[in-house]
Parts: sequence; structure tokens; C-alpha cells
Amino acid sequence: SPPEKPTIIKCRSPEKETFTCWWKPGSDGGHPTNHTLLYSKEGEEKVYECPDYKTAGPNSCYFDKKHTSFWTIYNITVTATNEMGSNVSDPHYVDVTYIVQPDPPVNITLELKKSVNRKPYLVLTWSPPPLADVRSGWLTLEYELRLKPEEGEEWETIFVGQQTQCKMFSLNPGKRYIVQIHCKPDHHGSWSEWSPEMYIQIPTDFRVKD
Amino acid sequence: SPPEKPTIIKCRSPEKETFTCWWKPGSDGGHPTNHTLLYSKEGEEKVYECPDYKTAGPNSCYFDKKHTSFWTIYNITVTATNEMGSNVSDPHYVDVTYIVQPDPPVNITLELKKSVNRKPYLVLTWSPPPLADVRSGWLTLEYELRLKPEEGEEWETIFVGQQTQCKMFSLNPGKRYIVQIHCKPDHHGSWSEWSPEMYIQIPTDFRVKD
Amino acid sequence: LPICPNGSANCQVSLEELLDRAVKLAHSVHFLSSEMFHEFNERYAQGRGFIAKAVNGCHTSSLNTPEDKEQAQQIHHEDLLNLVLGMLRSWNDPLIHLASEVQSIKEAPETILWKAAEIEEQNKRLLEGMEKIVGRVNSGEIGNEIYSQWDGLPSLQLADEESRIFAFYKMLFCFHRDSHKVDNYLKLLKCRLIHDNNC
Repeated sequence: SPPEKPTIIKCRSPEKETFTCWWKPGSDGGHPTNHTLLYSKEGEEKVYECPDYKTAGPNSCYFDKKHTSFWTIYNITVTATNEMGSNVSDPHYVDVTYIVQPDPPVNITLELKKSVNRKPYLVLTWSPPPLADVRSGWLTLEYELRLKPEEGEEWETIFVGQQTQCKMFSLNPGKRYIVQIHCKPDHHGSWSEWSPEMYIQIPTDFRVKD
Repeated sequence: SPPEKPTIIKCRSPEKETFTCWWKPGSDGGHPTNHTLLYSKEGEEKVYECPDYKTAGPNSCYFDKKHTSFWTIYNITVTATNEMGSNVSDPHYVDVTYIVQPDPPVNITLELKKSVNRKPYLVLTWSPPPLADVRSGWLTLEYELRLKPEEGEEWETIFVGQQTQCKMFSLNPGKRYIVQIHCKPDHHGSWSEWSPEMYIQIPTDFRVKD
Repeated sequence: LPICPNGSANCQVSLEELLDRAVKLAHSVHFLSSEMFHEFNERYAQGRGFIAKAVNGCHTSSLNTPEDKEQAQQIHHEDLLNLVLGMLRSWNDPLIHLASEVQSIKEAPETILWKAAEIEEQNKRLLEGMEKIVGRVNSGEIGNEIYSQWDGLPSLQLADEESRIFAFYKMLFCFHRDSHKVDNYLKLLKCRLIHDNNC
């Protein structure tokens, strides 16, 4: 029989310059089936085919910089075809501005310090994900960190805006903490995955002076 | 005699939307004296008069949103006049972003909690001053809290950045603490007044289990 | 640090401060426009297929705005500043009408009415700032007049409810998109002009 209708499952831009869409094929109806991704852009009649089926792996289409426009709605469909016929997915509307999901922050450092009046505190620093061009101002990232004592249940989440460092004064003396950071574009898009877990042992004398 | 020269003593914006200036009259030279606040904007010849002498009380001028610009430096003078003559204050230059002093934080809550391993800690939460539009990002506030045992001398001050909550672990069992919070714009401007004093009694079994 | 150490002689807000404030204000305007658009969309546009009709109808679509990073970086900063100024000018009049006409929408929630007024005011404020910045960067003259005429007032006053709601939807969709462009271009300009592309 003809192949089942494929489904476009996700489109993502990791750095607001390129983007990739993935689809999930339906059943192939017992025949070799191939898939074609077609798209049109708002305000244009012209229909284009996926520029690159390879770079992002199977059942995907990668749009490089040249093929990526912002503030423009893409109307994307995937057609499954075998010798018995073909079937088209539902259209998937994408404005790349809204599908930016960065990679996690990198180069995270944790350091225990003592302030002028001997008060101990923890300094966390990190860098934006390498792919993200924050230097030019094209992409502006906001960060959020979470931490909890190793055996604790509840994460404490702290939004730190666009800073890439944070000072923590009130931590539980003698505890071993897990720390993670993630980031998001400043207006639209979604949070990155959390960075890998990092650990820091708070010394028992990490006491606020009596 | 003509009145003495008035002095512009302070200009303040509570929420980076409007601002008010106050002046201190000199002696009135024995005659009924009135005061006129005049201002010009950087790069403009035009001179304007105070738009509202009433809203902020005596010897003041209130600039509502319509009369408040963030793109220019105000050159402000106050002239005291009586039947014998007049006298002009020294010019006072105002860049509204630099005179932002928010109101104190509100809705402060103090709560004693026990963590998973029965270790007690104090959770403080608060809200930004109602006038301040922090949600849209036009005004970003940073907070600092201070606490000390009721009979203690020295305040312990903790800067908590943009957070509106804080956990305190190492507090003295059996002590009654005073807690206050204040806030400041993240760039220019000055600290608000401290919030009213709040008290919290740390129970004697608030021992940090070693 | 006294504001004007040597009196009023060349005492002015620096270009860096002007751009920093413009970026903050543009960020705030877009935040408000996002909230307003999503709230209006939730309340009045669900399932009515407005998006497909709205996309090609923005009155500013004639303005040649960059659609990716390379295009934006290739434009000379004076032209990009002028473009931002032109976009803000093109929205000044429509936003005035939006703030008044939105009152006539049946059961329009207070939050939408407040945001419409706030957006109009902040956009005007940002326009004032941009005229100052462009004047400063182009040493005095305010550049060739980029402007896109808006003729949407009659559609906001239509008797037919569906058409009128669509007219509001399209306006909010277009402003939501354009305010994000302004926000993004200003962040680029600030990093380019003040931080030598090293924000």
C-alpha cells in the first residue's frame, strides 16, 4: 500500500543562524519509501526542496545560513513516496526566531573565596556555548543556575540574567553541592539542556560570622 | 532685601519613569517670596517651567512621564522672587537614570524550615517595590539583605543579586534576629531605604548537626 | 561622579548611555508586545486561522529589513540606525490608534488596555531616543526619511466583529515581529558601535 503520512516532530536552531527539522516516517506500506521535504516562505509562491538531507542525520533536513531567514514563516511539509503512491505530512509552520534552543553553557568554574571581612562565598563563572555568537549582539542569552545538596531532594533555581558569573553567600556548611547551569535566548526560544553536574564541597567553617 | 539664593537639595526618580526635585529656600528678605523652577534640556535653548509644583508637596517640582526624558541632561534652576528683587540658585544638572532610588522591597517573609536531614534553615522571600516595572526589563533591581542578633552590634550584609529569595543556614540557635532588605538599580542610581525591621526567633534546637 | 563637572559646556548623555537605554527600552517594548499579542491571541484568535492571513499584511513589509545575521552585519550602522528610526516612526501613529480603539473591543481585559497604552508611550519614548542617537551619530542631520504609511484605522472600526478582531490581531502580530527586529538590531548596533563587536 502507499506509505503512511510522516510527521514533522521537531525543528531547532542551536545558535539562531541555522536550523534543522526532523520527521518521523509512518509505515512504509511494505515498499521501499523515500521522503522529500518541501518548503515555501511567507510572501513567496515558490516551493523549495530541502537543501541538505545529510548533515543532521536520517529523517532530517539541515538549513544552513544561506537558507535560514528570520521573522519569516516557513511552511514545511514532508512527502513519503513508494511505488504504490505517496502521502504528505501536515504542514509545519516555523519562524526560526522561536525555535532557538542553545547548547548548554561551558567552561563552568566553582571557587570558594573569602571576602575582605573573612566572609566565605562561592564564585561560579561560565561561558556561553561556543556556537552562540553573543559577541556581535545577534544572540543575547540569559542564564539560570540550580543547585542542591547532594542528598537533597529539592533544587534551588536562581535566575541570573545575562551575567556569566554569580556569587553565592548562603550555603550549608559541610555539605557537598551539585551545581548545573542552562541558558536561553533573551526573548523567544527554549532553555538549553542543563550543563553536566558539577560538585563542590562546602567546608564546615563556611559559617557566617556569629 | 531681595530673597536669598535657594538651593536645589535633591532630585529622585523612584521607578525610572518620573522624577521630583526639591529645593530649600533661602531667607525671604522680610518680604513674601515665591519660587519658580525653570529647566532647559541639553543642546536646547528653550526654557521650560516646572510642570507641577503641587504633587510632591512644598518646595518641589514633579515631572510626570510626559515631562521625563532619559535621553537628555536637565539643567535646572530655582529663582526666588520678592518685591525687592530675585535670586537664582546654582544650576543643578540631572540625568534621570542616575537619580533612580527605588522604594524598599515589600512582602518580606521569614520562614524557618528543616531540610531533608532535619537541618533547620531560614528562608527569606520578598517582592520588588510595587512602583518598579521589573518584569519588562526596563528596570532591573539588585537586592542586599542585612541581619544581626537583636542585641548584637554589627550587621551581617549579604548581596543576593537579582534573586527575590535567600536561604540562611548558619544562624545562632536561641537568638532573636533583626532582618532588613534594600534594593538598587543594576547600573546607576542608589540604594533604597532599608525595609522596616523584621524579627525572627531562632529556636534553641536550631543546632547545625555536625 | 558629578553629572556635568564643567557646567553645561558640552555636557550631554554619552552615546554609550543613549544606546544602552535604547536597548533596555526596546527590550521592554518587545516584552510588552509579546505579552499583549499572546494574551490577545489566547482570548480572541484561537482556531480562527488568522496567522496565515496576517503574515503578508504588515504595513512595514515594504521596509527592507535584514533577515539574518550576515545581512544585518553588512548594513552600514548609519543605515541600520535610520532603518530602526523609520520602523519606530512607522508605528507611532498606528500605536496611538491602537491604544484608543482597543477600548472598543468587547470585554477587553484591563491588562490589554494597560499594555496598549504603555506600548504607545514607550515606543514614543524610544523614538525620541533614536532621533537623538541618529542625530548624534550622523552628526546632526536626521538622515533620509524612511517611513511606511499605515492606513489601517478604518479596519479597526469595522462593524463586522470578525474582520475587526482580525485587524487588531494583524496589527499586534506585525508590531510583535517588528519590535523584536528593533530590539535585535539595537543590540547588534550597541555591540558594534560601543564594544567593537565584543559584547
